[in-house]
Parts: sequence; structure tokens; C-alpha cells
Amino acid sequence: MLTIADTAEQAVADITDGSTVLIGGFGPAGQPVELIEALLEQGARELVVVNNNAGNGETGLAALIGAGRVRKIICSFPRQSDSQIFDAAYRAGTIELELVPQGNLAERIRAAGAGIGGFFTPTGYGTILAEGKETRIINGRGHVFETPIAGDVALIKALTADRVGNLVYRKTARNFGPIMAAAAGKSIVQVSTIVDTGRLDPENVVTPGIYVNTIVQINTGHPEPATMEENQ
Amino acid sequence: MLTIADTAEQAVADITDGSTVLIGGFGPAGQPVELIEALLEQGARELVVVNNNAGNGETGLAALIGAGRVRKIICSFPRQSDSQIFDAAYRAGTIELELVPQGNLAERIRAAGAGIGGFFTPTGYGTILAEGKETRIINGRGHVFETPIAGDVALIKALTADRVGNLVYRKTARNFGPIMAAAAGKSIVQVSTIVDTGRLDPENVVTPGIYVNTIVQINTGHPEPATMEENQ
Amino acid sequence: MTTTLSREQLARLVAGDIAPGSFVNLGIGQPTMVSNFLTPAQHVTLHTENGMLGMGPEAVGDQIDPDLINAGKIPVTELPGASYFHHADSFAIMRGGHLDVCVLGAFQVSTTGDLANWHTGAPDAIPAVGGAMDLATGAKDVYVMMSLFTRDGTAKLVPACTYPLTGVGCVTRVYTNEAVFLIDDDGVRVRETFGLTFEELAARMEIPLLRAG
Amino acid sequence: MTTTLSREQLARLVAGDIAPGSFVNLGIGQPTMVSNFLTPAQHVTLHTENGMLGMGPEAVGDQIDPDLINAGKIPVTELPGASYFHHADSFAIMRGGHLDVCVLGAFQVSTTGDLANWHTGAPDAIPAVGGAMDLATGAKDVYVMMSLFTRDGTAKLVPACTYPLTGVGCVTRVYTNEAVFLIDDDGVRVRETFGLTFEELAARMEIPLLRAG
Repeated sequence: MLTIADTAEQAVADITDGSTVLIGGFGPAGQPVELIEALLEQGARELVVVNNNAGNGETGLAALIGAGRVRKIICSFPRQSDSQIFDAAYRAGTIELELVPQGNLAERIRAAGAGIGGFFTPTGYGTILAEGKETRIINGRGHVFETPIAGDVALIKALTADRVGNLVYRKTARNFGPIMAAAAGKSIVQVSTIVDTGRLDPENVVTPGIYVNTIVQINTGHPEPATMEENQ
Repeated sequence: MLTIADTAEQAVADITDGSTVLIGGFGPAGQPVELIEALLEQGARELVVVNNNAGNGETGLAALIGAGRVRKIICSFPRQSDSQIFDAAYRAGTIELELVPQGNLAERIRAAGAGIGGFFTPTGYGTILAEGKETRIINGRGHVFETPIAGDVALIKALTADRVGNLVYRKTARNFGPIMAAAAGKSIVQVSTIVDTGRLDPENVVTPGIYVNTIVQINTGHPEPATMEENQ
Repeated sequence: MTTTLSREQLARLVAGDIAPGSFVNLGIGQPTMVSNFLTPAQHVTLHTENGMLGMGPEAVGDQIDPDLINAGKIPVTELPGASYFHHADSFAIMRGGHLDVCVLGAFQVSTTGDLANWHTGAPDAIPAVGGAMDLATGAKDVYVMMSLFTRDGTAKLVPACTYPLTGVGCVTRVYTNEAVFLIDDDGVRVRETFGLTFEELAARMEIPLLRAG
Repeated sequence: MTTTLSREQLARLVAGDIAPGSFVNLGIGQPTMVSNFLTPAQHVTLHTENGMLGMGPEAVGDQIDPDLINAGKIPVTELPGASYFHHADSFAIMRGGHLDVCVLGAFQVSTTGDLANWHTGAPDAIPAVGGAMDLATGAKDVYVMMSLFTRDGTAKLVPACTYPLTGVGCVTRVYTNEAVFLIDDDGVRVRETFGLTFEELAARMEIPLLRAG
């Protein structure tokens, strides 16, 4: 059943060394900053992190990498103008990188949540990112075999949760949240607002509560979400 | 670009003999009755139909089968208390049946829309429905290789469309609609209401207009849909 | 107990065994009765594979809405906290291992948990599988509810299924009017019997049975 | 024309070539400029791979919303008829062949339409691929916008790419300041030239060129 944590610290307390942690967000949008900071405080080590990027600036995921907590990162776009902490760790050989085309990253995470054992995709065929992977010609087109990426834990940011864990997101901050929630053994979600059950329109729930284990309210100054009651 | 047809007849006019037609609906919910009836009138033959069932009673898909228009049906649950028309055609050998577990049916349709060349699933492993199919043990578990099911055309029922083809559905009538819209070369959708573009909340669009080619308004007496403007 | 269980008693027993907070799918037929005995305090969420979590009781009178049906195509209701999704997302819930329990009927179950519940194998039968294979393969626990014996007295918990399989090694519990069986790597264990003793039960069955720990 | 095109002229040319009603993804950098020259009458819908169709122009002032950004992480706006979806659904749009056109930058394009645009192959470079491979492989038409020559005068439309590939046989058109090239099974055809003749162009390139139809 859903746990409603009082603080981000409480929410991430059980994450263990060596965990695979799926972290939502694409750039700043949807990045669960407070949960990542709590994970940094919490001290878990030897983490495998799955995120689109490899940290920006000096905070959040970058700080986690800087503190030497991340053994390996699986991402599509590590090198950015402000990825200096990852860059340094990578050049020093202290972090392992698995570079994955962004669509394969999304589809592999989705496959883990959906119980798919693996799939063939044209993306990456004939490139160095397919080296060593099984390939197959399907209907005359080259395909690469890709495997699911499951997480022990997901750290996600959504806009609003109800008290059974149903989630809605906001604009392009949705990005990896719904597929990561489904692909993790335990999904920890920071939200701007928690509303009473029944106030989210069932037609508009994006992540059903079955995929959510822990929510914590972090007021980040977003506009109040629309709910069914207010709308009707 | 989106075509807004005046009638169901107009909407289905271009369907050709031998087409693979994905037909939405699960039981009565979401069944595009008027489009199926128009297809019957239209006269296309040698169709391959993909639907969860194989027709009920004497109307809709059952009538299409009864008129000898369906060469093959791909479905999960053909035999029902009122599937007498399919039953007779099947026993007479005039229709071919590909029986697919319902989850494989949904995932294979989804794969076609998402550009997946094929996938491994545990569903059906060790059963007669996997006979002749490629299998593989993944992480100690038996999996079966399944291939995409694409349609030339999809016939779908939704609740509301805007004028760029964005769709919302109603309750369990959503079922196969979104995945079939994505998996067909041409998606033809009957809706209860067409609203001006901008009146559906972008957060709540279920099928983006990119997947929709033709809409036709059929008034089936459903309650008026909620739209953004009315809600705010 | 001194008598075998009625269908209602069996449904109540299954309902009571479902852990609080579980997400559950109840198969068509006898398993559907389980919902009558789930208590609000259990906070059990029901899934229906045609695209809904938070399914409520069967709809009556004015509640009936043709767009709100369950997998058996019966009109149902919606509870607070419900959500709707499309068929691939719905089956992803089942196939991805997110349901805690599904309860299914069966023709036969084997000692290794193989399930046969979709096809009699009769040569003239028109087969229909629906979501049975996805439920059997995907749920964390698969509970079977069935009569233990056929009309001619043959046990349906068998050394190996003779009917076409639905899933391999998937059933974890079998609830019958005469006994509850737990299936794990050790074999088939009798958790409790109703109206007959362990020895009487064992004498009527072809498979080795373990006593409850 | 008597001179090579400016960047703005090239962007305008690409914009004008996009068929009315198209769904389009514009890559980061030079391709983004194409959006400045799309007309309302074209009814072109822009996709951004981080989860949106119906993207509007770059946000300015009060419009800036940290939750509404494009794939380059620039704040953008939302147009009427927009929709949001998660990353797997967004890439399904690209990978499933639903985009009519994507416009990408490139390091090199080969005569068979191979694309190299993500990695210089330098041994000390930290690679980053993002959505480039999905776009290259998934869109119905892949247009490349690039300068035709490197600083040392070598053509970037080559017999075979020497940089690591993004996709195989995927590019259908190459827009450069000196010429527009169409790639199909026959080879590379010069649709038009700017500021130099077909012969002058051919003399500066290592690949066989076909004349426009």
C-alpha cells in the first residue's frame, strides 16, 4: 500500500548500496531535485543510475556523481555544456557509461514495466552502439535486439497525487516519469500537491497508483493543479 | 491532413479489397458500429479483420462475416454465446482464424505503431498457441517471439475529437482505440462530438491527431463531453 | 470443519486470504464472487483487463453505462481513485508482474502449477483464450478456484495436465470445496481440508500431498 | 541564383519544401531556424521528442515555464491542438514512422544516405547520442541541413562516411548553401545550385552527381 512520507529523507531512507535507480526528468523539467538531494544525504553507494543525462552544473545528479556514489550511468546524452562533473569522473575512469539512443532507453524502460523480455528495433542498426549486439533482418530492414532496463527504485517528480498514488504530470515534465514508475520495484514520487482520492478525473490519470509506492509533497511553487471537483 | 467526413459512408469509401482492418471495441464498448455498417454497405471483400472478438449477434462485425467479406480474423475470444455467425463460418471453413492471447494481441498492435520489429513475451510459452513460434529462455524464463500486427485501416470509436484529430475516449470504451489508431496506415474515427481545436486539454489528449486521418461525427446519444473551456 | 464449503464460503475464504492493499484481477465466473466478500478495510483494488483499475460492484438500474463494463462484458461501477487506460497499458499491468493476485477458474492444475483453463482440446471446439494466458503468466500469485473432482470423481489436481495448457508453473494456490492446496518447489501442500481428513483426501487423489507445516 | 544561400535563405527554402499538414521534428541547431519560416497556411505540426506535439515558438518573458521546454532544453510555447505524452509514447511517434519529416544537422552524409551526425570519433570525445538515431531511423523523410564543405574545402557529402554512423541509408535530401541534393536508389541528384554551376559543383566533389530530372 501507498506510503505518504513526511520528508524526502524519509522517502529515500530504504535505498541500499548497489541499487539501480531510475531518475526521471529531461533537463530541469521533471527532475526530482529534492529526492536526489535526499539520496545524496542518505549515503547509498555503488549506484547504477538511469537518466537521460549525466548531471548538469553542481547540484542534483551531478552532485551525486561528484560524491562518488554512482558506479555506472545508463543515459543517452551525458556530454553537455555543464556536465563537467560527469566529464571529469568519466575521464578519470571512476564511472562507467552505457550510452543508449534515447528512444531505446525509453523503450527498454517501458519493456521492463510491461514484462517484455526484449525487442528488435531499427534504431542503432549499423552503428557502433549496436556493436556486439544481436541483429536480425526483419522485412528487409536491419534490427538490433535490446533488453529491458528495470530499476530497484525510481525517483520521479509529478504534479499531483491522490491518496492511492494516482499521478498527473505537467507539460513536458512528464517525460520519463510514467515509464520509470512502471519499471521500478519501488517508485518514490515527489509531488507539488496531494489531493483527496476521487479528485483526479479517472480519464486523466497518467500513472495509476499501482505503480507508486511512496509519495512525498514538496512545495515547489507550481500553480495549483486543476482537479475534478474544481472543474465541474 | 485530417479529413472531416460528413457520413460514415464517406469515411470508409476508400477501403480496398484485401485490406487488413483493425476494428476497435471490446464487446459493445468502443465498437464503431456505424463505421462497420458502412463498410458492409461499401462492399470491400477478402478483408483481414483484427478485433478482440469475432462478432456478436447479427449486426456489426457479425454481419460483415455473415456477408462473406472477411477472409481471416485475428482475435483473442471468438467463441461467445452469441457468436453464431462466426461459429458457422468457421465450421464451414470459409473463414480463417488466428487466435492470439489478448495481451499479445494488444502488444503486437502496439509494436506495429511503435516501430518494434518483434518482441519476446512469456505469455503463451509452453502452450499450443506458441507452437511453431521461436522461443528463447531469458533470465531462466521461457519466452515466445511475437511479431507486430499493422493495419491498412483502423475503424475506431472515440468520444470527442478536435479539428486536428486529437481524441479522448470514455471509460472502458477506450480499450483498443489508441493502439489501433497508431498501428494503421489510415485511421478512421467515429466520434460523438467534434469541438474546436484548443478545447481539449493538451494534458488529457489520449490519441494525438498525428494518428488520425478521418473523423466523422455520429450522434449516439452520449452525454456531452467536458472540454477545457467549460471546465475552467 | 465438518462439511465441504459452499461456493459462497469458498469465495469468502479466498477474499479473506488476499492481503490488504493488494491489486487483484478476478477471472470470469466463480472468481468474480470473491469481490462480494472483500471488505473496505482490505483496500483491495480490482483490475479489469479491458482498461480499468478501481472497478466497483456490478452496476444496477440507473448505474448501467454501456461504456463501463468488465472483462465479462457485465456493466460495472467506478470507485473513487479509479483510472482508465488502453489495452496495451492494461495488459502491461498484468504482464509486467504488477498484479498481486489473480483468481482464475480451471479445468486442471498440475502438481508443478501448470494451468489448463481455456480449451477442452475437443477437436470440434472453437477455441477462445482471451486474457487467460496473460493473467496466468503475469500475476505475482495465481489462485485457482475450482471443484476438486469432476462428475465422475476424478481429481482435477493432476500429475500432468491432459487439457491444453494456459500457462506453465504459474499456479501458487488451489481453492476447492474440499481443501486448499499450496503449490511450491516442494510440491503440493494441503493447507486445510473441509469435510474430510487429509488421509481421506489423499486416498482420492493421484498425486503426492504434503501436510501443512 | 548567383550567390550561395545565407543560413536564413536556406532555412526558408527548407520550410517552403515541407508539405502542408506535415508532422515535423526539427533537430537542435541550424534546423531549429526552419520553424521561423513555416507559415500558418502550411499547418505544420512540430514534435519535440521530450513529449509534445503542437510546439510553438520559443518562449519569451512571462511565457517562460520550466516545465515546457524543447529537446534542446529551450523554453517553448504551446499551440492550440497541442498534446503531451511520456517518453516512450513520444519516441513511438518517431520510431513508428509517423513523422513526415525530420530535419537534422550532419558531419557527413554518404551517397547512399548514411548519416553521421553524433560523434566525431575522436578518441578522447565523450559521446552523446540523444534522439538522433531514433529520428534518423524513424522519420519518413530525413532532410539534412549542413554546410557542404569543411573549412579545408572537403565536401561533407562523401562516398562513405568516415565518422561513426547515426543511421544507415536514411537521408533523403541534403540542403546546403551551395546546392540541394536528392538521394534515392539511383544515387545523388542535384536539384538546384546556388552561386555555382552543376559543373563547378561536380568538380569540387568526390562523388558522382546526377542532374535534375
